[in-house]
Amino acid sequence: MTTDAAGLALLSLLLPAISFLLLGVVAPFRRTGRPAAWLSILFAAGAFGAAVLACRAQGIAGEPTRLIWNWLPSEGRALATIGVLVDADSTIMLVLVTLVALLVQLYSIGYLSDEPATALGRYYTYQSLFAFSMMGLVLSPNFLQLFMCWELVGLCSYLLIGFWYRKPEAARAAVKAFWTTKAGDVGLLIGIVLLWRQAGTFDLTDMRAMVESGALPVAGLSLITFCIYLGAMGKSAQFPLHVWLPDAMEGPTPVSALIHAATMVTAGVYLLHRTSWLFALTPDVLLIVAWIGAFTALLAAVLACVQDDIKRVLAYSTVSQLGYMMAAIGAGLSAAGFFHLLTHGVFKALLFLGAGAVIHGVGSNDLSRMGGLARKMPQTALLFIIGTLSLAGIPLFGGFLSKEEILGAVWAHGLVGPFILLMLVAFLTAFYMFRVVFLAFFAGPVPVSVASSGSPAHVKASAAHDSHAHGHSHEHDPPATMLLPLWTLGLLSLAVGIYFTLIAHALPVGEAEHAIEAPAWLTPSAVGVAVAGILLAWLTYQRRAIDAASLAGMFGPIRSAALAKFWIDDIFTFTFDVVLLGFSRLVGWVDRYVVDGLLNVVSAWTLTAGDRLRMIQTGRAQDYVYGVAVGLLILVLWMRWALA
Amino acid sequence: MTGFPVLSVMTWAPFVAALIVMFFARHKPLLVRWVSLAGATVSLVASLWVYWEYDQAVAGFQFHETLSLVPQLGISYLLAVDGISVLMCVLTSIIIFAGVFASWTVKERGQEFYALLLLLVTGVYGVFVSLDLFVFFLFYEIAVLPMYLLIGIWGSSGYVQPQGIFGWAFGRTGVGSKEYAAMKLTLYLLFGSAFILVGILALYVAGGSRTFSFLDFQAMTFDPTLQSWVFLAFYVGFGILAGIWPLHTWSPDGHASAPTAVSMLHAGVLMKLGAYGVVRLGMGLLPDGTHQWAWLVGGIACVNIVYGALSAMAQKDLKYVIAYSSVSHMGVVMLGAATLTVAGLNGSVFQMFAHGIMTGLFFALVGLIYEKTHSRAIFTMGGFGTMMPGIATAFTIGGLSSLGLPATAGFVAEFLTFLGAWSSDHRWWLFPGVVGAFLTSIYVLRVVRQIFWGTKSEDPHFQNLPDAVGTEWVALGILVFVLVLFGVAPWIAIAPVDTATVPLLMRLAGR
Amino acid sequence: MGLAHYLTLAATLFCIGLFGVVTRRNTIGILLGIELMMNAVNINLVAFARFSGSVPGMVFTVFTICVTVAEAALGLAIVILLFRVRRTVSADHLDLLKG
Amino acid sequence: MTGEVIAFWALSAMLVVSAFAVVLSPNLFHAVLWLALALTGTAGIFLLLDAEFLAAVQLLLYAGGIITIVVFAIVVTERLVGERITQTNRRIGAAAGVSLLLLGLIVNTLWNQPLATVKASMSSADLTKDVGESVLTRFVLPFELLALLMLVAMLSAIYFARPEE
Repeated sequence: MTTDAAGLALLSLLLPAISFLLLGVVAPFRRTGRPAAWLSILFAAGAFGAAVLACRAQGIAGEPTRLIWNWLPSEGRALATIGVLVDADSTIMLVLVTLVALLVQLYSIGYLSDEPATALGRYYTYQSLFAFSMMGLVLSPNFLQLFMCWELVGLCSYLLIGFWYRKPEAARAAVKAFWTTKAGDVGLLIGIVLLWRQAGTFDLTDMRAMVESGALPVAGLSLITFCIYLGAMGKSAQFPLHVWLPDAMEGPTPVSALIHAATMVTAGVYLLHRTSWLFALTPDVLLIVAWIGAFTALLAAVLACVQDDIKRVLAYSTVSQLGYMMAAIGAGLSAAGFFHLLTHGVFKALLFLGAGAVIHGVGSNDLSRMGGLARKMPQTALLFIIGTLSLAGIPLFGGFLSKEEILGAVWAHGLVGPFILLMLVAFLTAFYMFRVVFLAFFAGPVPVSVASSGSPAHVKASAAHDSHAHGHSHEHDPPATMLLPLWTLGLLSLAVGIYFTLIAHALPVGEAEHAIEAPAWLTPSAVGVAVAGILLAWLTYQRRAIDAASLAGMFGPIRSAALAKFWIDDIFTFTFDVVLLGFSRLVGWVDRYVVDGLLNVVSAWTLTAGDRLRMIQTGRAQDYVYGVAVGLLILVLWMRWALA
Repeated sequence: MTGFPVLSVMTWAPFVAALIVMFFARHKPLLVRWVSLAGATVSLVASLWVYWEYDQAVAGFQFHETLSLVPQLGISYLLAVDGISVLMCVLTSIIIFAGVFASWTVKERGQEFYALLLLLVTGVYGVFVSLDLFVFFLFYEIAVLPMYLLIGIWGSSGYVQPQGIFGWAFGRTGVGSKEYAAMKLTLYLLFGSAFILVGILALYVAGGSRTFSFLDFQAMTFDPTLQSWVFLAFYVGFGILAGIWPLHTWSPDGHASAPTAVSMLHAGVLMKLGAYGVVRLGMGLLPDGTHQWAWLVGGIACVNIVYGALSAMAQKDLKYVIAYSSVSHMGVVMLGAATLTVAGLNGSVFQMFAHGIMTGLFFALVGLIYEKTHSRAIFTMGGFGTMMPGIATAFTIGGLSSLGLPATAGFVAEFLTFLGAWSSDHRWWLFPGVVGAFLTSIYVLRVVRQIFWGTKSEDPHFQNLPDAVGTEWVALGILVFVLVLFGVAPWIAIAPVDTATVPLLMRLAGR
Repeated sequence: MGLAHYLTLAATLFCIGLFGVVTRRNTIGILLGIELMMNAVNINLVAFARFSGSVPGMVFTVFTICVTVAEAALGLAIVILLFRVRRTVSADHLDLLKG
Repeated sequence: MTGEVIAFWALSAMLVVSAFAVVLSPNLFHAVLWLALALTGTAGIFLLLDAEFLAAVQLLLYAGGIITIVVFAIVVTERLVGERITQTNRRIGAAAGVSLLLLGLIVNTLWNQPLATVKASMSSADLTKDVGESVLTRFVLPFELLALLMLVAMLSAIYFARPEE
């Protein structure tokens, strides 16, 4: 039974790999564009099917199974292995990954219909590679494979953000994403190396057995888990390494949906969930995780409130939700974080794809160019609102229970500070998401004097939006290839929400004994703040009962700070441009002009000494005779003395 | 034991090809290339055959060939390979095979160019397979000397603005010209080989002046004081070739001035000779010396890694970036060796291989880019990705390997080295190593972004540039394939290497 | 008259000749100095031969005299050639013996 | 006995004086004449050493041959015989010092050695005959080579000094 699950998971893993190889190596086929795309989709569908079957075979209670092969032999043993580790968590995650990957690939056919064939082929090559890497990460039985896939998804992220590589901003964002996550990966790498030294293995199963039997030395473990957390911090965009995620929106929107919302960015959360038994040994690190998570959630939520780019709002909301998940893990209930990861994966992908449909229609990311779209693209609007309600944590929708669980866990763990922060975030989340909903789909933008968007073009555009005067837009619901994924995700989101709100009332995954004794007031108050947020957004942006400008004025300093992204990007830019590049220039200069300079000085001295010595060579035979005479004299003198 | 002298065939095939090229191919450029290719192919086949037939269960030195040369002095022609040299021979074969293709377009004096190139390769093979230290040294010199002509004649010159307190010396020595680079490289390496010769002779004398055989020396135990300074002599001598700081400055100038195939061979293979020498002679013969100086080797290696990466970041010339990245990566090689752990040493040898391939790829690419754009100034380029997607892809893969991305050979090497570093007596070595990998990601991707991404350069010279064509693809394809293959399936390299490193380290531990 | 007397005489002549070779400015003058030195050598050879009673010493003197003459003839030919080419016989101007 | 002593000292004095004149005479032509005198004196010394044949060779080759050639060379190179250019260069003092020091050392060495004071008795009375025999028997090969050398020297001298085309 379980071996079946492992075999199916392996099959699921290999399908995108084959697709990648086919597309990557057979360049003429890749350049055909659409056929290549459909091939990739076909393999993704196969992977999804296999994943679902694997998940069913494994079930929730099935014994974890490993299929591993020797990868790095050393001293007659396997220093490292590769393979798949199949258990409830990994199969569920696998289903999510394959599902979103499949839907996004399908969606991209429509979204990228204008791209040239070669670019489309390239896009699907990257997509296949990403699917493979992400699944490898999910299924990895050891830290090494996990790290390898971790890096590979980072690579795919880099490549896909830079898909429109001719755009300087995209090129910038791509390397920024790579470097920032790589900085975290440095920590992860160190952590893995240290852990290997401590445990003698990379294998998760073996290591877990060691932890449970108490064989793993705890001394120094805090450093290790903190290093591992650094990796998660980079990948899952935790403060202060969150700066790359908003910029990553330069990539195509389906990419944002897949990589920067549903799957890759959650890898950090998944990693911490996967190794929660290890982190449990180091509560001090968990405390850091919780606080940073909660802080990140709040920071990102504040930032999301001032964005005018629809994708950036979603990006910050992703950061914020990742903070939520991290807080749950920090509170010791990683299952809640994982659960939120799953639901978030679904509804955030929905939101991004919905936003993609809007962008595709309007031809712009800018909220001020949208408005009243609900009439023109009703299906999109409906689905987007489902996603928004899920995100806001309204009962009957996807995010409700997972969010409750997190809040409950944090409260139960006695983390009052983070709890307050998270409640605040819940309010802000509802507010900024409904700000988007109202601005984009209903009322239209605030016509005047919002400090940041005062340009005449914007005003004109917003004033004229009713008459379809602006742009080349075709503002209607997208074609079927795009709508189908949207509906799938929307219904799934709704189904999950209804199931868990009305039927299950509990976590589907993880240890059942982790029953959270959440206080009774929690649910009403959480829903209450969310509703308050929605109300505020409605009053401000729909009814215009509250002037947006004066609302903004109330938070003057915070607002201007948020518009400057709290100067975090500036600090990074400064560190990079001035400190790092400056230092490197210094080193380069020292190498050329001091280290090498010294060598040249030695060389120059040799040349000069040669020139001086050459003076003796007058070229006149007489002088040489004189030299011979002097030499003879010295010889005779020496003989006299030596022989005396 | 006896039988077909495959190692000799592998070693001398390029030499024979060089002779044929020199004497029978005058004014026939295409024949020159085909003969060279044939020579390289014979070596490639022979080295792959050796790899295939190498018995991993038996381990140790295999494929012995013995021929007494000067019995009075104990000099003999003694060839054999172990797991490390097998891999190095394969590396050499791949690089020269690709190098022949990469120099297909050499126009000026092609005949002499190929002859010298092949002569050099014979020297490289000889070093990897010789067990007689005298012959080893002869081959070593053969490998070093043709470089002078290759750079001096076919190289390219640049300009370096004299600055700083030592600026006066720059004009005097002609910094920037290819003649300067060739002379600097040759003098530096010969300076190093003097140390090596002294070390070898010291061992010879201490061993009773009867034999130059590595195997005989291995059976002896030398006085610790002797070991100490002989190890140092080997370290400095070979280390110069391996680009150890601060004796590395020949490398950027030399590699930047050298023609494509020469850079490929030099950075790809010759620098490995240095590291190989330290491992084979230093660690293999002088256990006490190794233990005594491991801290120095590792410490300098850490400087190399970080310093090389930072220097690379500061460069504006594409070739210099690659050359400094070599300095940085050779630091990883030396670091792995200095850890004196199985993982570290495996990583070191693997990095020799990985870096050889990746830097060969890089120099081949830089050569192509230069050929098409006639420029190496990074910051004047931009947006080439549209015009040369193939080159861009290969460059990106090379860069990813360089920064240690998994599924490329660079990752396995660096990771093993890091494991070794943390297991060694000097744990802090891990951190410079990891930081170096991070810095590498910065300068490599910065270069990729500048050259291939972004808006297209307005420069009229940079319009309608062609992508790689014909033979160029062969060189790129081989190198990319090997790079990825060894990253995905590292066991094919690690398994034989392990058979050599484990006994070596056991000998070291049991001194 | 012992051997030492003859040798001393020869040494004196030799040193005078050396002085001439080093100080003369005219190339022909240098040749004259060389002739003096060769002469001193010949005296040495003959004296040694005579005082040790060996005939080969004498024979060698014959040889050296011949060689000296050949050298002188050639040297003067070179001087004449030099004069033709450079229009001078001053040794100070003949400084091509350097790298 | 006394005749030899007187002759030796007289010849020595003549040689030294004429040698000095050779190197110091400002007129090159005079110097050549002084050299002729010195070479003749040397022939006298040879006679004192019972080498009559050598004395004859000395007179014929040197005093006859060389002096003629040198005079010829001077005539060719110095259009005005006895032209007054400075004949000595700036190194005169140092050269004198070196020469004197060298002489002193040699003399000092010589007189500290146990050197023969009486001439050895020759095996036969006729030294010239002995020399002739040796040259044509034991040293015949060097002798022939010498002949060759002379020929080469002659030819090259003619070649060098040939008229310009």
